[in-house]
Amino acid sequence: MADPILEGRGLTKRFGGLIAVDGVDIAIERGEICGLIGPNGAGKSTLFGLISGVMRPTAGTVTFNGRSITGRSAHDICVAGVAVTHQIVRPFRDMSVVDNVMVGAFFGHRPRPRGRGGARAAAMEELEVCGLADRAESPARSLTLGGHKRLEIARALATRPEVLLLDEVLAGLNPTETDRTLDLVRTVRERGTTIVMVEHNLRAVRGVCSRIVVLVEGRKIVEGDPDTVLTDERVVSAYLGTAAHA
Amino acid sequence: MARNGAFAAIAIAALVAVPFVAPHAEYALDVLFLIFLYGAMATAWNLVGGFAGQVSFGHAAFLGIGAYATAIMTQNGISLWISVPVSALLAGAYSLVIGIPAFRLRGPYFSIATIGIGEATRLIARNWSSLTGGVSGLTLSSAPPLLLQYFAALALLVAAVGLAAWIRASRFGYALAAVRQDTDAAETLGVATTVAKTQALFLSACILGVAGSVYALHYLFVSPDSVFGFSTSIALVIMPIIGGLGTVTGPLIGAVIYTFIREQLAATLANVDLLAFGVLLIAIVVFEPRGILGIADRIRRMRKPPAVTVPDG
Amino acid sequence: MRHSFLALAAAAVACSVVAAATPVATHADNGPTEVVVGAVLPLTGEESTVGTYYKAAYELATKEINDHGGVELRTYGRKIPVKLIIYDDKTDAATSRNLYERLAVQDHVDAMLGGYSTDLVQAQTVVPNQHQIPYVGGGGAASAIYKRGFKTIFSLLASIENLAYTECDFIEEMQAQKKLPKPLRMAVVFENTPHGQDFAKGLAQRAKAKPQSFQIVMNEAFDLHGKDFTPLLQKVKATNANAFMADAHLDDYITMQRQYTQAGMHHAYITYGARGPDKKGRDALGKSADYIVAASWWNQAIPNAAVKAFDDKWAKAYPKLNTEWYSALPYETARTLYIALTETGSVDKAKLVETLRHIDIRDTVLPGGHIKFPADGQIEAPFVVTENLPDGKTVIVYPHAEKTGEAVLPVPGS
Amino acid sequence: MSYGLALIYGVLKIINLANAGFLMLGAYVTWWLFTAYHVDPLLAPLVIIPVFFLIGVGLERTLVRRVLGSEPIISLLLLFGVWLVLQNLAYVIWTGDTRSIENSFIESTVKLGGLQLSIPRLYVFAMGVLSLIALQLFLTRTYLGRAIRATAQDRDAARLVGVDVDRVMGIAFGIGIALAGFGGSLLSLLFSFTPDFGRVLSLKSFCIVVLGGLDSIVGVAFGSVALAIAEAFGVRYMPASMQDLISFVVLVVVLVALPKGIVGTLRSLRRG
Amino acid sequence: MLEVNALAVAYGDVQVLWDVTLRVERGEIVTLLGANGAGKTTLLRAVSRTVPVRGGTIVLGGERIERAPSARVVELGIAHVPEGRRLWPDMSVEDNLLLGSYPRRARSDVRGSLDYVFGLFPRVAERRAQIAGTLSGGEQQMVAIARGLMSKPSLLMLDEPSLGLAPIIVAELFETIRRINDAGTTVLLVEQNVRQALEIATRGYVVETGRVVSSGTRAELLASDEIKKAYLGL
Repeated sequence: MADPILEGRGLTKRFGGLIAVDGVDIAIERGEICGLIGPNGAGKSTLFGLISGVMRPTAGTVTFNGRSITGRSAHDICVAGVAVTHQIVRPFRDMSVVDNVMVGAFFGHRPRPRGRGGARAAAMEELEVCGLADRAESPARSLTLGGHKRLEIARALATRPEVLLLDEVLAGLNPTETDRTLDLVRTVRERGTTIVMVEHNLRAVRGVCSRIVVLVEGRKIVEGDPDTVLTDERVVSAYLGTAAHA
Repeated sequence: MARNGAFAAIAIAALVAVPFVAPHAEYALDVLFLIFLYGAMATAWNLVGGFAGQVSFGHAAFLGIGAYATAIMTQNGISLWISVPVSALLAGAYSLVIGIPAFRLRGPYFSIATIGIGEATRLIARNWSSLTGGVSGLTLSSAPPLLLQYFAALALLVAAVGLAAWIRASRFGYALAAVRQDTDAAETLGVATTVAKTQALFLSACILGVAGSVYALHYLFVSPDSVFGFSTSIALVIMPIIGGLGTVTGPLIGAVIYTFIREQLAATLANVDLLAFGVLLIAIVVFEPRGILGIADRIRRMRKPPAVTVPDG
Repeated sequence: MRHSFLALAAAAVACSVVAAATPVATHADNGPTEVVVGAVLPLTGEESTVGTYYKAAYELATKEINDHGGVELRTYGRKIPVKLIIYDDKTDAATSRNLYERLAVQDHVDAMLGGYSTDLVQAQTVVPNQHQIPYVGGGGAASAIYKRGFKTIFSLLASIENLAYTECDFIEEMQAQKKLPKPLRMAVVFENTPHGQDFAKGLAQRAKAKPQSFQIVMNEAFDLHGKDFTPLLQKVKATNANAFMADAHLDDYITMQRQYTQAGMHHAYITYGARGPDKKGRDALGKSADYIVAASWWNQAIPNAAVKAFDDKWAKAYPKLNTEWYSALPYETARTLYIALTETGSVDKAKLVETLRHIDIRDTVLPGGHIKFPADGQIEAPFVVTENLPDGKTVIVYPHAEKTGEAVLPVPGS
Repeated sequence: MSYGLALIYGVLKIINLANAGFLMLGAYVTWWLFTAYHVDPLLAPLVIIPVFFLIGVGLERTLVRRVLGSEPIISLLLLFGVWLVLQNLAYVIWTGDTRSIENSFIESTVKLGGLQLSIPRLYVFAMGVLSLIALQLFLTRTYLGRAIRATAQDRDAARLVGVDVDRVMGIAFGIGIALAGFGGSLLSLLFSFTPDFGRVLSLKSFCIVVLGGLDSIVGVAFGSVALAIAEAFGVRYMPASMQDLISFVVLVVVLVALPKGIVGTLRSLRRG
Repeated sequence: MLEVNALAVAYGDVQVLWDVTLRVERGEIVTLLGANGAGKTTLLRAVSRTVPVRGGTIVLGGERIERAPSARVVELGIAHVPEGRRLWPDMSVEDNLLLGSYPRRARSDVRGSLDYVFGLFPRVAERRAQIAGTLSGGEQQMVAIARGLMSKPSLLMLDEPSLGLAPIIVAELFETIRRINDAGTTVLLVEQNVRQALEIATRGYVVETGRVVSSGTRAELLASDEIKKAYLGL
């Protein structure tokens, strides 16, 4: 890969005796949608945490646009241009939908929007993209799960990220909502935002990702295009297990 | 928004007019003065405890520093034009000294630490006799005229509430609201949460510093147990919670109720005040955490037909 | 939100207008219909015990006046009844001050009676000074209060420095009788309040003036309402003191003396300032309170007829309250004010202050026998020294005029 | 006392500011039983422990449970309100007079070697140690005790083995309150008290609990020894009027620097 | 012995299970298969009554339990060994086990239960005094299963027992599960190691986004494509 927009090298995270992420090298190409998959406990969310600054790596570096962002605070990294959504939605429950998104617009967005009006305009733009414009004034807590997931995305988009990390945005959604969210992901990519998504729904990953990285027990075992990766025996046995007496 | 502004303007005009309409109502002015002072103090606490959701039980420290700074400077003949802003800044500086370590703690841990900080500050003031006059405190010789005190407190209140109203609608207010509701989510949206909390604490401390100046000039006597006392910190917590945590007018309503119960009822009925506050606090926390404003909101919604009912949970 | 703001503004304006409409009491030419006297006392909270006594004493003195038709004010040519207003400050300094303000600006009192306990008195006295209202107190002994140049403030409570001096005089007498060692090596511990600081100051001055009689081997403050004095007492134990000179509030006195006994400490002389003969302390401490020497503003055992008469009067009015120094002092305080009012002959505040400044009352139950205020307003009455003896007995051992028994010193077993 | 705090925190994950109130109440009930009914203060705990336990369970059922799900600060404020109510009820009922208990036992001392020791102090110390041992035995040797610890460590897992977690939380709160009352009753043998009695002591308890680690009973014993030493040592070098400052400063410093307490920090170092 | 009919479960407004129906017969090992997030864990939690049920019924040995408190379910003979072990980390292994026999029914024969689980897991016997949090992952899993068995269950529900364990240990573990089943305990197994799970299972259900999409005997499932579809989205 010639010029990765985001690159992690030798990323390692230990919690006490447990190694959650173990020396992972990962490079994300500008403009791609990259799927990050692996069975439960593979370390995918931890890897996201290390990249987005929510956790500090025990070892390894993260570079973004050629500059190191290793160990910087989450808000710094967000302002630099890497946004993240949460696996379990975390709306600001007492705020309206548009106010939620305005937080992203106010703080993650460079240059700073002009005042409240500017932030609101920016927020409305993202709500439009995410199909939530008609719910802008509703309290955030009144949304359905699908709505909450899209709110997470709108909020992250309002920070005008170059890279968007989506952590299981499809989990818990019904098929209609899933399709709607996948369309949204494609739209965002078309706007020029690079996307990395942690996902369990492999059918969806297959449909939307141009490349897949597979993590098993904290290590990267394979990466490549979806069809190759998903038929790789190592991946299959990671998912289906190996027969004991095969 | 505009209507809010208009109402505020009418209210301010009315309050400015009171001394001229009723020049002999010294006692009413005195009560209003206290309401203004408490209102400003509660509003200041609310910036941190309500807006940013960091409940502090040690806010009396800032009032005390402001009061002492003003008392000491006034005794040394320094003009109020200098001593009041310096008092505010000293209180603000102290807030940075304690805020930076304390904000490493979250939620209840922060609250417990503030109890310790507040009490430690009081004990230091008691023992640092050369500066604070120790437990005997300091006496000032002459008070500014009541009218001046009245307007100073009114100005402070208007400034504090104005600041709160402005913050609430501003970028900074969004940061604080985000911090209150989900600090981690705020962080990942680019909010420098520790900085925001520290800024809120600084502003809060500065307002309390000025309130301390007004206090010192009104009471003409400052002692560690009066200005740094735990009961002052408790009052600062109670008023905004009664009125409505994290709102602009809530602390003000709380201050009115507090002043009436404390200064009026309690002078003749023994010990009912803190008991009443305790019961109010329990009731509010359990049944309506949004305080009086929340109750008012409920009543209003009960009276009006439910326009938009929001599906919840 | 809008509605509440409106409601708030309306309420504020309404309340001030209502208050403004309250008629200001005006004096017709033939004088007021009543003389308004106000006091703010700690009826609840930490100091409520003494506060309750003060209220009882003020009410007793006022009732006596009113039973005779009121105070005789010659300017108006008649007796005018006294209206006594008492508020509760809950032992809170700011509240105390606010309520005196209320007495001044809302109740338009003609004169004020004082509150109790030093810090409250310190905070509240700025009000009478500001409004130039005569204030006669009997409850704030710290000399700092009266060193502020407040011209309308008078107090019947002699300073704690005086208390220390009286005790030193007594000790010297005992030394002369070889009942106490000379020099007396004093371990001084005092509560960190103006009260305690005055006590320590008084002792220090005597030790400086008469080093052959008094030496201070330890001098340390402790925090009010402490719970564990063991570390402090260990420090005292480590000194070679032969006298334990403490000054404490009732609760600290009880706790400290209990821990003192439990630690098996002994000194030839032991005092807690004014604490000792009071019933609550003796009930709480039992035998541990024996032989404690105290210097008090007053004691019911003072052997004279006036004291006996007061004691009877008090016991009749308040059978449930023992006669304590804090019965007599506030009673005399109120009486002083009423005498001064009669002498002034009107409710003119400036004139009343002038009367108080020169007053000289001879028929008082206070030790020394008369009430007179020096320039700073704080009386210089002598103290009576008492010693607790076994079986709940208390004797006055000093001065000679009031003496009821002989001191048992040094403390047996020391 | 401090154990109660640790227990309540451990099981319910709430910080009990009302502890101060129940500590004070324990002292007052002891005094009241003594003066009104001539009940020996040493026997008062026999009444206090069960009654306070029931009060605790009732409080948990009626109030605390309602706010368990919400932010931790809400429960903190709730219990703060309970404290205000208790303290001021005590002012109304018993006034602010200083109370103390006096009988021959309280005056008694014993000579051991060259040292004169106060019997009530020894008694309180012994009861403190005994209650710690009893609590520890209860928590480690009985099904209910184990269930309490299990609930503290992992509520859901406790549910899965059939523990009635709601009931256990009520019981834990009750025990915490009973211990506070017991502590107050013991301390009434040593100190005089007013309705404000619990405040400083309770802050010291927090300090102890924070020192020891918020949910560790053994840590609490450790913390109380550490604080006692710090105070005794500190007073040698600074005025006694600053004695309480030590615990406040220790409280803040430990909270900020070692949020898991000393025992917790050691434990995680060992695991790490 | 266990019948689940038209079960619906939601967390707040997030519906996780729609109309799930399944049966477990006495003596079987039934396995639930499906990708992460399909709702398998939620199904177990619904049965052990640690998540509220919105609709449908759960019947255990003739008794309706979909509204029963969790303690009642344990009393009736269901042991749920949760995902991630969920031991009490600061308690000893022995205390963990003893608490497993918390239900009254099990308390009469704690000794016998201990002997039984120590026999199954000799390693646990060696570690009985150790603090649970300091055990290795495999040992913790053994303790978790042993704790479940301490309640003398008739139905043992295991949620992802092989998660994070080395292959050798996994093989050993499955062998033990088979032995537990042989001793008369019915097993409901959620397992991502599909191949291994099917090796010991009598029957299985495939769950996808909260619905049962297929079911059958081991042979039927091994032969079908449903599993690959469910897991790999092929």
